[in-house]
Amino acid sequence: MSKKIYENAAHALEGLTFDGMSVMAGGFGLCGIPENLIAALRDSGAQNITAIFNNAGVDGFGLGLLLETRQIKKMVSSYVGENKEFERQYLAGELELEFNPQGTMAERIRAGGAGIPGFYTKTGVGTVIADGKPTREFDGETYIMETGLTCDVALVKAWRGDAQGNLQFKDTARNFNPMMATAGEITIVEVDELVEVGSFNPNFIHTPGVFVQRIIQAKCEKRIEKVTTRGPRPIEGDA
Amino acid sequence: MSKKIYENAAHALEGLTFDGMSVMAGGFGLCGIPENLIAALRDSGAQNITAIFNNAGVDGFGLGLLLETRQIKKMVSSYVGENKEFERQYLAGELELEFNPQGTMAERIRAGGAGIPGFYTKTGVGTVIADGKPTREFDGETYIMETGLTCDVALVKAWRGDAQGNLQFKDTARNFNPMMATAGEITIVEVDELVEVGSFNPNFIHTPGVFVQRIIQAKCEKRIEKVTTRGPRPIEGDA
Amino acid sequence: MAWSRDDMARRAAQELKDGYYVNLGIGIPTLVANYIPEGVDVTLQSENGMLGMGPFPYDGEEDPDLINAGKQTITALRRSSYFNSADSFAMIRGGHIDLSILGAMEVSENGDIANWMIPGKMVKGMGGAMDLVAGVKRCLVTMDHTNRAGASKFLKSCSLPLTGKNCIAMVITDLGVFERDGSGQFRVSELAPGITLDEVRAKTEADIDYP
Amino acid sequence: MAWSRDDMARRAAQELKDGYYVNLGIGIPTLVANYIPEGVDVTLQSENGMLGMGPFPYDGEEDPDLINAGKQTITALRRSSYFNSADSFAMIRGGHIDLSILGAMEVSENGDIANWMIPGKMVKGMGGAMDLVAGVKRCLVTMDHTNRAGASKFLKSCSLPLTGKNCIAMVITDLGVFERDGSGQFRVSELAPGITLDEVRAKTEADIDYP
Repeated sequence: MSKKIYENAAHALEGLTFDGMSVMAGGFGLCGIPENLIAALRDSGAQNITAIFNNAGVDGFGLGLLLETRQIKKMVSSYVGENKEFERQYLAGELELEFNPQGTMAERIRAGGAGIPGFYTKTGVGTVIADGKPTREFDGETYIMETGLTCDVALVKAWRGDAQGNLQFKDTARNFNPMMATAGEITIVEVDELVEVGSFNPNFIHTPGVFVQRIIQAKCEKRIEKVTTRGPRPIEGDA
Repeated sequence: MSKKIYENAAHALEGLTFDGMSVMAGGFGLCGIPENLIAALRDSGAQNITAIFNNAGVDGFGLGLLLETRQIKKMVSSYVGENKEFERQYLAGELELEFNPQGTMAERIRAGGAGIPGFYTKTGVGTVIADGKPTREFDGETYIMETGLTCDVALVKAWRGDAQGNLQFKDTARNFNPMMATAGEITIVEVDELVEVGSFNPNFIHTPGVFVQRIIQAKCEKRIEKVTTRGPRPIEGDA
Repeated sequence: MAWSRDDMARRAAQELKDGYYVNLGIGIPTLVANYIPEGVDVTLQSENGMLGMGPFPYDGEEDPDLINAGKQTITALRRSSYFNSADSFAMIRGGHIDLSILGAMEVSENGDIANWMIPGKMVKGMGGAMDLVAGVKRCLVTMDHTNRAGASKFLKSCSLPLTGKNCIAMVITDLGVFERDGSGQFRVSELAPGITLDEVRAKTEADIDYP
Repeated sequence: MAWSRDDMARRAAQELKDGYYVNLGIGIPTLVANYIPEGVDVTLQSENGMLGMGPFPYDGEEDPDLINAGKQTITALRRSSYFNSADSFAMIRGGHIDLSILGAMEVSENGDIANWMIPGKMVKGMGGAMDLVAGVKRCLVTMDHTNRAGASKFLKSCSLPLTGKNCIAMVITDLGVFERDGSGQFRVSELAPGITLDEVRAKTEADIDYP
């Protein structure tokens, strides 16, 4: 079963990229994004990508790489406020954009991976998000129907993984990654650390290996968008 | 925040039981059931309970306790094949029964806790389970709508818990417990071990404390329904 | 000579491919685990919340917190993972399990299956069976070809309440192997040793394709 | 004198009750964490997947894998837990968070809020705001009473695209506190020091209840 392990990001994407493909990539802002797989996707040259990413990265990094090269036809996102090239392309009409409330987006991806083609939510009722969507009343309250989301290839960033594809995520770098792992026709993962099968306590595996087809170990730069601190650590003994 | 910790099962149920209440209890067969809380619920004398339990326990143990005393008006379950008293009451028309496919039941409980009042599934299409349920087509395939499930009180069995209500579950004793913890108006948990806040790696908490209102530490008998073995362990050195 | 339960399990095991994730039902399907071909690495899912199900424990090593979907004590493997019931059936419903091998009371010629209820008698419940037949990529039935009274269990249409419609791709009975082709019709693809097509014809109500 | 941003945050913090689970938005709401009353134990949720958000890290101790919903580096507490985005919003949508404090561009007299989009200008997206106002048990807005041009932000009805309808229970502005009563109408429940009802009247388009 070491058949799941690939040498690097370019190899892991081999045979899977094509024009018009749909791609999910994990991450919230620049936290927990599959940096190496995104760069390899850019290098693959695939065009007209439908990109299901919570955010648009920043200029020149993360998903910004794919925007610079204009490989993206349509974005499905909840917040894109951090990327100027995105703004330019969108205002110029070069890019389609579908906004989803963040929780609706997360749930749509989970639903897609779980064989649930539609579900009802009160998020967005009475807003533009509800336009054109079927509604239904439950207990006298109105809810809108949202659909499940899947994709051709899901790009996932995990903390640790093994040759079976079992994964663990770290802190808030988890975010969209576990759901996306379930929603890809093919799921490719990059991990900080590849560990021996059997290293994990089976109670604490976030993503069981069944969801993972290919895995690489790769070094991430892990840029921080907004370094925020409370000042220097007080000297021992001070209050 | 040690306000969540109660001395024992009877105290933990105080003020929460009433005739006609709805109750969920975790467990698959006798594995991972909140034994002490179920016994305390019986002792509370609450009548006409709607019981949302995957199974009906066995005669005289687990949920069987509540059947003996006829405190249950209606069962929502996926499989009740292990309990003779259940059979007797059901055939005598003393008990209502609503069967749910196991995966539909698990998803309905998750949906209930997640604010999702309805979702579509292909499980049960073309069977009696679909009778009377709304349907909808997605990509030319028919799906049925199932609704979210919540309850007045959820009884949960966990492995370890802390005073914040953070929980970890063990092996297949996890089953329905984490979803039920999210679906109770009030959730009460019994744990094998109460640990100090801060003992858990925050990456490996199965149920965050927000879902838990009351918690007790209690000894479980943990009966095994079907002891199945492959014989004696071979002597060291044998194959 | 008709196939024994173990013969059927052995034949079903030939359907396992390297890297498959498989869910095995109760009865004959459970025996399939004993006949996984050499060099074929298969991961067993147990729908109560485990991937990578290991063998039964040694005497005295049973753990009440670790059981399979048949409520038998089991063990874990180095690859194993545990998850909750919602995640387990998300895995099943979402089409992530390659193969399910189930028992059946009846199978119909259009691939319907009935295996959870006999009206008038006690109703035990469908457990996870409806989810499995609706969600798993390929479902295979192992069953006796006829019931104790000698009546065919491979029917034109099921008489018992269905577990799922048009979901069974292959049936393995004591008489042989019946596989559905592109047109959706079952055909006899293998016979148990000594079994004749005439015997299959006599014991099969379903309209199937004979070679 | 009108309240400063910190005054508004301090006043909003009075709405926190012991044992509450709270989600704080970006801007003034973030400052609320600095004014949690003594003896009141509050757990902060960050919708990107954390319960029990700690303070900002000390210089040089930032962890790129640990940020809040505003993308700022943060730290964990002994009580903290991490979860994925679907579970995070299940917590929010399912009504498990007691209080959300948000900023707003506009609030209407019937409790509508607009805080995510200005048509014609750049659209950044709603992020988790629509989920929060739809799901959290009680939502409270902190905002300036008027915009830079001096026009009221507390309106008869919102002119900007809505984030949610009929979901705001209380508004805290630089002029005072406005709380909705049983009838659903906002009333002036507190004034900032030196602010008169006449000044509030002059700066409020919404039809609210004056004492």
